[in-house]
Amino acid sequence: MEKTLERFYAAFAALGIPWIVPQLILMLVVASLVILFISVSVMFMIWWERKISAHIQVRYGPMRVGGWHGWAQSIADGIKLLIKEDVIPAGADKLVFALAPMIVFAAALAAYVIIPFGPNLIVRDLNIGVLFYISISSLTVVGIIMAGWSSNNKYSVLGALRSAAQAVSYEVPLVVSILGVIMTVGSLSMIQIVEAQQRIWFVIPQFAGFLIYLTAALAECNRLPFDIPEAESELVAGFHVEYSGMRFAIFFLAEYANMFTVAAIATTLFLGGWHGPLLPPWLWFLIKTYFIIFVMMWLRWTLARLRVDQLMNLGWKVLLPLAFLNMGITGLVLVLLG
Amino acid sequence: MTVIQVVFFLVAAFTTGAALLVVLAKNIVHCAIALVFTFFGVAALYVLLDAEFLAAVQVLLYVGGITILLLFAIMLTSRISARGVKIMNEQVGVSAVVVFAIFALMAIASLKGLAVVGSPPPASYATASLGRLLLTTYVLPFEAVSILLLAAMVGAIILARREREKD
Amino acid sequence: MEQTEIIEPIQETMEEMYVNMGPQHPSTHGVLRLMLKLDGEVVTEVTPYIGYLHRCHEKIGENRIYTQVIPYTDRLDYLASMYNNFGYVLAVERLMGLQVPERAEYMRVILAEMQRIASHLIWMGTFGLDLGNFTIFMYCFREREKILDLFESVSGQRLNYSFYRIGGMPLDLPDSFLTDCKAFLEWFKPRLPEYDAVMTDNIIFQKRVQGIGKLDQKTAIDYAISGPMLRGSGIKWDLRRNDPYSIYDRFEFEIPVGSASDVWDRYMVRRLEMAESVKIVEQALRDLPPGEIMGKVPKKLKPPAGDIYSRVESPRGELGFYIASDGSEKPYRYKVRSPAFVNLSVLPVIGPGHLVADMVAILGSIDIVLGEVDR
Amino acid sequence: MTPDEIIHAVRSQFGEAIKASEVKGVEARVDVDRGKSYEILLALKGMGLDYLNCISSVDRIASGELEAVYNLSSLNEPAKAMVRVRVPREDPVIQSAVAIWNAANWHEREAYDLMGIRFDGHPDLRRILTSEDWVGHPLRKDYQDERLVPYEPA
Repeated sequence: MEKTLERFYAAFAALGIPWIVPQLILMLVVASLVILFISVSVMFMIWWERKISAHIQVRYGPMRVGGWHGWAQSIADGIKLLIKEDVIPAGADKLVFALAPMIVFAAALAAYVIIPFGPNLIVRDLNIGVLFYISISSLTVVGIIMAGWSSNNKYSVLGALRSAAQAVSYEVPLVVSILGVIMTVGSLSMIQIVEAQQRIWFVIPQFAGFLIYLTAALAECNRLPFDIPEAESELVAGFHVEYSGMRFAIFFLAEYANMFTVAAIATTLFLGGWHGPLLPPWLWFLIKTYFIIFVMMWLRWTLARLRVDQLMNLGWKVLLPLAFLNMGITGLVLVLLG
Repeated sequence: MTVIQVVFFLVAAFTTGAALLVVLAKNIVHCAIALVFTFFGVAALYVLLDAEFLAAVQVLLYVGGITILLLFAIMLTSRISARGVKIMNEQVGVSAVVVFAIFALMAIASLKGLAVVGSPPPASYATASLGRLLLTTYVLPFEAVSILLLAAMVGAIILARREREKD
Repeated sequence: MEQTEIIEPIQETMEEMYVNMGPQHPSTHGVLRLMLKLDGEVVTEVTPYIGYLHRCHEKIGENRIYTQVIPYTDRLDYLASMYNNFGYVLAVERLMGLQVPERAEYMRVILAEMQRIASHLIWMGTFGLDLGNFTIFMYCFREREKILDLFESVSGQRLNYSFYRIGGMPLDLPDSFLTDCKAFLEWFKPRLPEYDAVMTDNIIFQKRVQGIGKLDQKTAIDYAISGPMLRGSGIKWDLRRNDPYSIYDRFEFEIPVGSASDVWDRYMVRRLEMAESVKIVEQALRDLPPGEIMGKVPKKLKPPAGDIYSRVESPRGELGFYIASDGSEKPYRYKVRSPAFVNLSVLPVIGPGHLVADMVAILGSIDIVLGEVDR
Repeated sequence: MTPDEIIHAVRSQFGEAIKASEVKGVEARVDVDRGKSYEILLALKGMGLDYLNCISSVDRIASGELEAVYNLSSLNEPAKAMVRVRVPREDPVIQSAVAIWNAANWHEREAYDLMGIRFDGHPDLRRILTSEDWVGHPLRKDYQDERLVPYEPA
């Protein structure tokens, strides 16, 4: 890997092209790969979700497009969304309206920088690792508020405000819940966190943290039972009620991309990342991640939606104290064990 | 010009442009959104300075917290967001003088290479060493600031509660 | 001075916002418009605007002969068409003093109670949708489909049956009906605990519906609330028992009532009523006598001059028909007292003070069908 | 109370205002004068008929009158009552019963909307089923609408 890169740079240097050109090319290639991965993975997840929900609800789900169990349904839907008319509501703030899905998607995309798919399969092992994800995911909220406000629709403003309140409240228990892991490892770096789990996955010593993280993560992703920002029976669809076609597709893409990120981080922090016998590391990582995604889907199709005040109570009065308790106990144990 | 310099100028231009938009935009929501970009640009500058932790905290607190609160406040008072905001008022002259004075001070300071902060920065900004410093060498100021923030928070809650009781 | 007026002083209280819920909204179960006055997310005032489906059903009725009205009654509460037929033919029979053969009475009760189960199933499913539980919807529709299959085998229709006739029933039950219906009931009974597992016992669902939309007994009577809503408020009042019509006095069944008068109680009343309906159908199937299905009815129906108010317990409450006859072939005046119309009128009382999300649950618990509200 | 007792009580209390009375099964039927309709309904409620089932409106065009029919019952006993009030078509005003039962609210709005009976003292007498700008009262026998095609049986 290293050698190929060096040869790649050397080839350009020999031609007298400045060093920045191969680097830019490399960046573009990596970014394209990530986008490609996101698109394929999201399409698969959407199809999967439809199949899972269908089987939970004693139906079949998509069965036609593409032949085998409608595997191409998401592709067909994606194409349909892309060729739809681009509608911007008359009273909307056009610039902000157009910018909002881009910001949401950019935040979702940026989070992939730190996901360790395998020992060498990481875009950049940042020093600040997990913290990077936490900070970049707060950008999503800005995008959602922009979308809600610029649509010039009361339902979308309500949805955006709910979403912001929810994301801000649940970020706190989310961060505190993973502190236990970080304290144990003594590093924020994703690679180091995974390597520290060679012998035992953190889900065992940090089970409480894992549960709190999963709950808060569901809320971060705006999924049932925490899909209050989108609650279709109350707010019709929340912040993206005015979006259609391509722009809607981007929101949708970002939503599922976020879901993957959240699950991937859970895998890294609690489920031992790429560790596992026999199969190649990247496969192990994907299996664990998709398992968590499956759990999230399972919950979605089984539970009812919380009310907005219950959601806040759960976040501040239950999850946060529990997370702090978990952190305190972890610290105590670490000190006692030396 | 090195790559870093190119990137620096791009980021600086972006940040300054966004900052100008904050004060010049007619619509207050646009101002707030521009503020998000300004903070983000500043975070990028931190990254260029190898202060990754600071950058992450900048985004987390300023983008994810403070501007969201700002936007919240703006949206809950719908009458502001609907109408345009006058950018200039009679204090233009005074503020211009003050702003120029501050700018001159900072420009001179940075041109002369004066270290504004007393000691030279530590070699590594790695998060671990930063944390260690905060809890050893700088523990007193750190705790003092924490208590200050706590007091401010308690005060804010009490003020908000009292107003509600009046209703 | 002009320059300081950048922003007008903001009022101390937060501004109130008006939000139109509907006429196109997924939770209004049709084209109902609710004008919500919101303080933040708390509803301070609810004003229902109805009539989007108004077709002057009663005027149509006045221009049809008595038999021809039956198909129109199907379209009132289109989720319980059998019951609308039942209520209407019963009113005309009472006005004319007609006798209905035994077998027809049993058939009526069987179909009507099956219809009640189907209607409550739809309600349960859509109520789940309102609260974000999608799976229960599919479960309920699976069972309802089977009931519709049975109805189709009887009447040839799946939704608007027009199957009751003044004085009896038009067709006898098909040969397979008895076994099919029994098989369905056997299959359906274990499904009820399944709903409990998905909905009733779910702690999130319970927290969502308990303690909201309280309707005390005094208000309920003042607003003439009927059906499961009234029973949810703890009043043991069921026309099948308290003002028996047809042959309901021959069956044994419980009348479930609530105690906390909230949305949860209304939910539980309907959930338990399904089991009671199963009991009634089982008894009726057991006792179903052979014989005639159509009574002695004159060729031309001309009720004597006079008027009558006749009521039945439809799945939604007291379904009343006021018919004034002038001795001709057509009703002189024909008025429907639809339960959903009356029950909806209490929404401005029980709605305010709740969050928007609770509004959805409260509206769902009223169980409106706009075809009946708007007529 | 049995229907006979109800009729007896109402007759002794209001006398002249009761134009006609009849007993049908458990139902007491009284035709009352419109000037006293409110008081009679209030008295009936006092007798335990506290549940207002329905208010129907009938166009008695032959005698040039409109009729409002109140159906009352009780949740404690089988007794029922039907109160009929006739008003001239030129001046179709009845005292509103909303002060007695809130249930009367929407029924009266409906009667006003479709039949044109005005209820004096109603807190919010607006059209309810037809649109706000509708002209006329569709359930009246002489209502004309060019869009309304008369039905002719074959």
